Amino acid sequence: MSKYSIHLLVCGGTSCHSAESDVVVCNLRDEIEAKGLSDKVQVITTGCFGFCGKGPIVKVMPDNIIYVQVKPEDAQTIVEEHVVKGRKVERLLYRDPKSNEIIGDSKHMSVFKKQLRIVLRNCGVINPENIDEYIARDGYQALGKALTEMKPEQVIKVVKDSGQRGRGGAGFPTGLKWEIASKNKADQKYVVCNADEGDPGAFMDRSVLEGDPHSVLEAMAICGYSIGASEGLIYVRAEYPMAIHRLKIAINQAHEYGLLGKDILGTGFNFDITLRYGAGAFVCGEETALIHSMEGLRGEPTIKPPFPAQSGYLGKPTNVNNVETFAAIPVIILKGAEWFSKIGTEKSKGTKVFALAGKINNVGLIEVPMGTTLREIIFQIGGGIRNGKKFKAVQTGGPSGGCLTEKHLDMPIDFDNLIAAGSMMGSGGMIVMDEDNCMVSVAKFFLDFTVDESCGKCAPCRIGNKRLHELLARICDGKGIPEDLDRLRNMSQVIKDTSLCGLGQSSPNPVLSTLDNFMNEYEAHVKDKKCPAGECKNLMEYVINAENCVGCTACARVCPVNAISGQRKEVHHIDPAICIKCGACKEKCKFDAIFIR
Amino acid sequence: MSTIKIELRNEDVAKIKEICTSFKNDPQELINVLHSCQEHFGYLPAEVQEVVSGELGVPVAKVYGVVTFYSFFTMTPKGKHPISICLGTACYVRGAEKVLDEFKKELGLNVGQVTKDNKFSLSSLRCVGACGLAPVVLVGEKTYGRVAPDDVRNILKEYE
Amino acid sequence: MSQIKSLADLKKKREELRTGLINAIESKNQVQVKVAMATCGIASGAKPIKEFFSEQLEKRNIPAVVTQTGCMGYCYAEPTVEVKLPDQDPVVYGFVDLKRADQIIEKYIKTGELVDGIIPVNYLTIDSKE
Amino acid sequence: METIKLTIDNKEVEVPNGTTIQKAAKKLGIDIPILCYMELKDMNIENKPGGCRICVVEVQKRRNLAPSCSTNCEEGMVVLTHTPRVLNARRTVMEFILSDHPKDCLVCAKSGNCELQSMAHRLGIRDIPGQEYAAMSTYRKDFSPSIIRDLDKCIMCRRCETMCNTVQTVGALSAVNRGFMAAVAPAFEQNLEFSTCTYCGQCVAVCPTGALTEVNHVPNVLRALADPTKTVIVQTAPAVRAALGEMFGMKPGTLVTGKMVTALRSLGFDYIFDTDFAADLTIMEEGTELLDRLNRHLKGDKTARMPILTSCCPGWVNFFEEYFPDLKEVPSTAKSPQQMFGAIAKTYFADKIKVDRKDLVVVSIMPCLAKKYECQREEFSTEGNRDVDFSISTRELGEFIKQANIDLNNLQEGEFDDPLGESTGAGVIFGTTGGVIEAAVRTAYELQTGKKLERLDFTELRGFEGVRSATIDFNGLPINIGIAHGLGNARKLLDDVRSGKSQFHAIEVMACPGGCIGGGGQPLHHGDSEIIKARAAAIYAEDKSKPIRKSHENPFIIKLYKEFLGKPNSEKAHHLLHTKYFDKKKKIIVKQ
Repeated sequence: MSKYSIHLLVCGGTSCHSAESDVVVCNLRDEIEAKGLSDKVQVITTGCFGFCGKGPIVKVMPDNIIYVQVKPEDAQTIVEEHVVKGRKVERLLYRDPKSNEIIGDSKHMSVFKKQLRIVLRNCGVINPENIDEYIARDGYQALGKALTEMKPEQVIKVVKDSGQRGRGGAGFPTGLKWEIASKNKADQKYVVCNADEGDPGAFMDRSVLEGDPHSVLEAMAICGYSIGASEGLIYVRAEYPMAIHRLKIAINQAHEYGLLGKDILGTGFNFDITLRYGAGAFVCGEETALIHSMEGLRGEPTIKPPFPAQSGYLGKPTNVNNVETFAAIPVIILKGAEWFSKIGTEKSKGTKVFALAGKINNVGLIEVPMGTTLREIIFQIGGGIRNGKKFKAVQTGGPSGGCLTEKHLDMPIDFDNLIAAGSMMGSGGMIVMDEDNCMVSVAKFFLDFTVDESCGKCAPCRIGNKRLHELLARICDGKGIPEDLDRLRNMSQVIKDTSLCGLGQSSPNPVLSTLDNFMNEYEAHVKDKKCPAGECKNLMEYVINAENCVGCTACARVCPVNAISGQRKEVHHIDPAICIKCGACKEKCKFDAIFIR
Repeated sequence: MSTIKIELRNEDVAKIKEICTSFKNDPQELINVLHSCQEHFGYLPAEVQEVVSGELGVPVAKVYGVVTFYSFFTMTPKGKHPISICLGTACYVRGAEKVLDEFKKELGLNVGQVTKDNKFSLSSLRCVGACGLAPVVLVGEKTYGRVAPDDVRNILKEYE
Repeated sequence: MSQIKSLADLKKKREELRTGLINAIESKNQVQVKVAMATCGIASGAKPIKEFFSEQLEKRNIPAVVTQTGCMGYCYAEPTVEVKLPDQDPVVYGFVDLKRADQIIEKYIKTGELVDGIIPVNYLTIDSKE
Repeated sequence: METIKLTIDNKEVEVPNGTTIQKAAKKLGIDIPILCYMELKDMNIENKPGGCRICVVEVQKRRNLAPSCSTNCEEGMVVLTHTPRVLNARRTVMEFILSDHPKDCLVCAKSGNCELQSMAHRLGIRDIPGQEYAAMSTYRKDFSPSIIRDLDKCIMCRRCETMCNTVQTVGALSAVNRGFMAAVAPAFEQNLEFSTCTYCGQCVAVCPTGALTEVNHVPNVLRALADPTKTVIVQTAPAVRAALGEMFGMKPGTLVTGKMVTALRSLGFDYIFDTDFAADLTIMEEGTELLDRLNRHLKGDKTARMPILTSCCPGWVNFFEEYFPDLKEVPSTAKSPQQMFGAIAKTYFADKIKVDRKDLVVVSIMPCLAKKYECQREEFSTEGNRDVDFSISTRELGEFIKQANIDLNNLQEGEFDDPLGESTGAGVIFGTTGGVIEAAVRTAYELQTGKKLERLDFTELRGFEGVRSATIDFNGLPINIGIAHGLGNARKLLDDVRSGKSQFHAIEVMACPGGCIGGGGQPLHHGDSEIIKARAAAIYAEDKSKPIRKSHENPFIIKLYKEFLGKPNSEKAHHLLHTKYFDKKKKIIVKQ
């Protein structure tokens, strides 16, 4: 069909682009034209290959050969050798870092396959509004298998053996949770899906609900069968109308097929699912708060024990799992515990979905096996830092997590390693920050969130976080004193130690982890009254460099507060007492004479 | 505290009762009922809460306690074009605060306020899940992605 | 829709759907276009893209099935569209605006010629053998 | 019962399963400080939000500190209550709480009686770091007829919310807002006046700080006393004498009737009377009404509604007017003793001493905050002149006495004045739950059967269980009696009345747990139900010591009917001593 017999795919991802991949493209095209091959060979720029450390990347199709670190001057060689003569250019081929073997065929390059999609197996593949597409891809087979071939305790055993831990944050073993709920006797039990994904910058659960709602419904029914519950509830954020819409369609379709409702697949098992909407309260991600919210009350957490598995929704045994946890269940049932437990690390099995965002090139939704390193995620899958800036930190676990740094990049990610590093898995938000982000401001931002979202029930969270935020704001304003840093730490530790629920117990993590990892930035704020990242307005000073200033008066004319003085053709001066740091002068100056100190 | 006095018309009361009935007047469904009421009225004035309280048998203080707990519920009407600036982390690190400041300046509003002509209201929200587009601004149903402070004036112009 | 009454029924249904779906597309030599339409996709303008494909493919007499799907994970490149030509591996295009959508139809779908904006697939699936 | 062994501060202790660390520690003599937690033992009242986090302790193998008030003991637990980590946490949390609390302790109504203040003192807080720039959560103040709310002082202990909702089922208060601005308030943060509040005052009774206090009417009383044109008379409710002593360091349950009379005389009241007298009068009216309805009922008169409900308690009256307006014909029409007293004082007594009612000021001393509202009800005044001008609480009286430099401990016992100061033991027991109905039985029995009662102590009607019932044999006629204290308990009985299931002939309701002795105007019990029980014991002791213990034998009551009222339930009695009730179900009112 195509008139071209050879395609040269050149990575146009941001990182490759900054390594002159655009010049590579031009040179390749010139070369092809020169050789008179324009009607046979086509050069295409693509999105990121996720191999930014080795960019620019050129892939030759249909040979499936990948060249790495291609320089503009290599274009000629590639065309002459490979395109014309059909010979691989050995020196540009990728070598396996372990065996040093040359790997030509990109299909065998594990580096391209950092991701493994279990939870996201159907996302972006099937039409979420059509149950048939789900069934065609083994949908509801796991439920069928559980109901007809397994006893409830066998289902629980498979989940236990798989080693899966809850993806909502704390990482409690899923199978154990089910077992506890199954052992508590009651006339009615409930299965609850926590879809109140509240971490700012996290959208894993939304994507699953929007892309593969049936996987969650199927898993809830399996859970219901194993613990002895006939009712399921999904607590979903009202801010997710699309997810709600698709869930409603999915529930209806499952009902029409008899995959929900009475006597499912002729086994006598009944299971129904209803939706409950959240209404914008982050704390409702905490399971006791979530249950109160579902009961029509303020979403305030209560002290555990009793755990929901003992006394949850309406006082009945209730099993609460989050979306991602559920979505993997059908695969675990179908493929077996052994298959699943082979993936991941010793104590954290399977894969984890992350929402990659912030100052990173490939913002997106990714799923990697547990044990993948931050470096692989950020610099390969994520395509590195935007605009070629320097990586500074990555925040995992949302407002409850911590900021990890350069030194954590090669740490395999799993539940325990993250906690040991002062952060947590959380639901899987991953926000990348670069050198322009002031870490004190970042900590302040997260506290701002916590202060907003604290339910107000317990004193340390209600008042303590407010005080933390105030102190951080003072430090950012340049009003901090060195003793404040000790106070910050003490307050943080006490809030962590005394708060009622997970929100307060983890809210100081951003402060503690930045104190641990970026003490120098804090000290710069309180001692030198400087913000190294240049983000804190009150700590910036606009200064005129006498060597560059020609006295053109442009800056003085644009200054809205007349802070700049100086005669024409003489060096100007900015009065820091008047300056409001609007930056207008710096923008106006044609001689690069104004800088920020 | 700011309460706006409105007169409920008979059909309004009937509508609230209908909503409550559709949830079987079950107090457990209070939040779902409030969602439906807010969808219908645009906000939840005191009078609506009073009727809901009566129908569900939940003390009105408790209804108000719930309304003020959840940020999704509001007791003040929104403007014709409600503007929401996402302040989720992804948007924040990409400069959403500066965008918000620009809106505040252009409209002369603080978060939670409505312009005198009821045209615009300003609010912030936490993550709409469109982090790939950060910073994100919503005007009504429409999403604006990768908004810079300089874009603010143009966005507002669309609604003039 | 009729109820599925047993696991055997469910398995039968799966097989019917698999062959049915594949046959429907293959036999008519149809092009399959999937538009990622999760919230971020829609926010980036996926809806008009989907409409464009539906309308234009029909208008240009190209037998095709245009469907929506969930998030493909490439948020930075929204709107994203996956195009599968008969007998070929699917190709994902990112940053699809109306202009690129037109190119995709005119070049890739009509002639098989690749278009800028391809997103290399970078993950394994549960069925991958490693 | 299953028991559990654990060690606290290296001491071993064995406790029943389900015991909290706090209580187990108490067994060992370890007094872990508690702030938000409150329990009224044997009254089924517990407030346990686990919110203040002052009571945290270290439990080995736990990551975080555990709140001892709400963490149950577990086998083999190792608890430490005063490690440096615990002490630092407790102090820091206290500093947090204080940083969001006004510092006007010197002039706060709760000063000296404030649990937060005591806690700050106990923890040795000397400084609140960063308070100079700490933002405070501030709210609008609310002055209702009975209660002042100053939410700036709210520490979110949730005790008032528990009392108002779980115990009283009034639902006027709820936690509102979120986070730093969270507080407990009525709907729309309106004034209590526009809420379903019954002014029972239980929120005030349990508030650990100055967030909820009573409206102070002492200045009005002082002004009246200073006015030479006014004759000022005072009536004291039965529960006051059993609690006032606590404010002067006396043991709970010390009766101070005589000293109180002397103190009131020193304060300058012209006549010192007793609400107990009016209680006897109430029994005459209410008892007669009961018998009338009962006998009509027994004859098959369908218009005679059973049961009859007592109506002495203004909080209770407010409650059924709000929640059970459809039953407003069921309670006795008899006014409360306070209002009967006022009505008689401003007619019969005013005539007797030849003072115009406008120049006669009636002050009541009440254990109650709802009485402040009750005396302001329109139906209880004549041409704008109230029957009872001012009602002050036991607490206010205590403060008043102190301000007048009177040392209650060293006063001589005084006697009430005649004619409205003479009372029987039946009048005294009005102050405790079960007392009104016991007093009514003593009289009704004799009036109905014409026989003399052998035994006056109806112990089957006494006690602290929330809902009690007993059948009294009226010489072969079994009379079923129900008793409820606490409005939540009352609601249960009322629901039965509404649905027609109730088998009672008479029901006594008192709004406050324990009855008036546990009233919202009493000296604060700080969560110790033993105090309330001691007051009850004192009341029964006073009853026992009275020479006359049946209302209808009170010679001044007999005289009053002879000279003035005629017969119980006569037309004149109806006019002066009975009232009617209103449908006060809240309509949709929103005031700016």
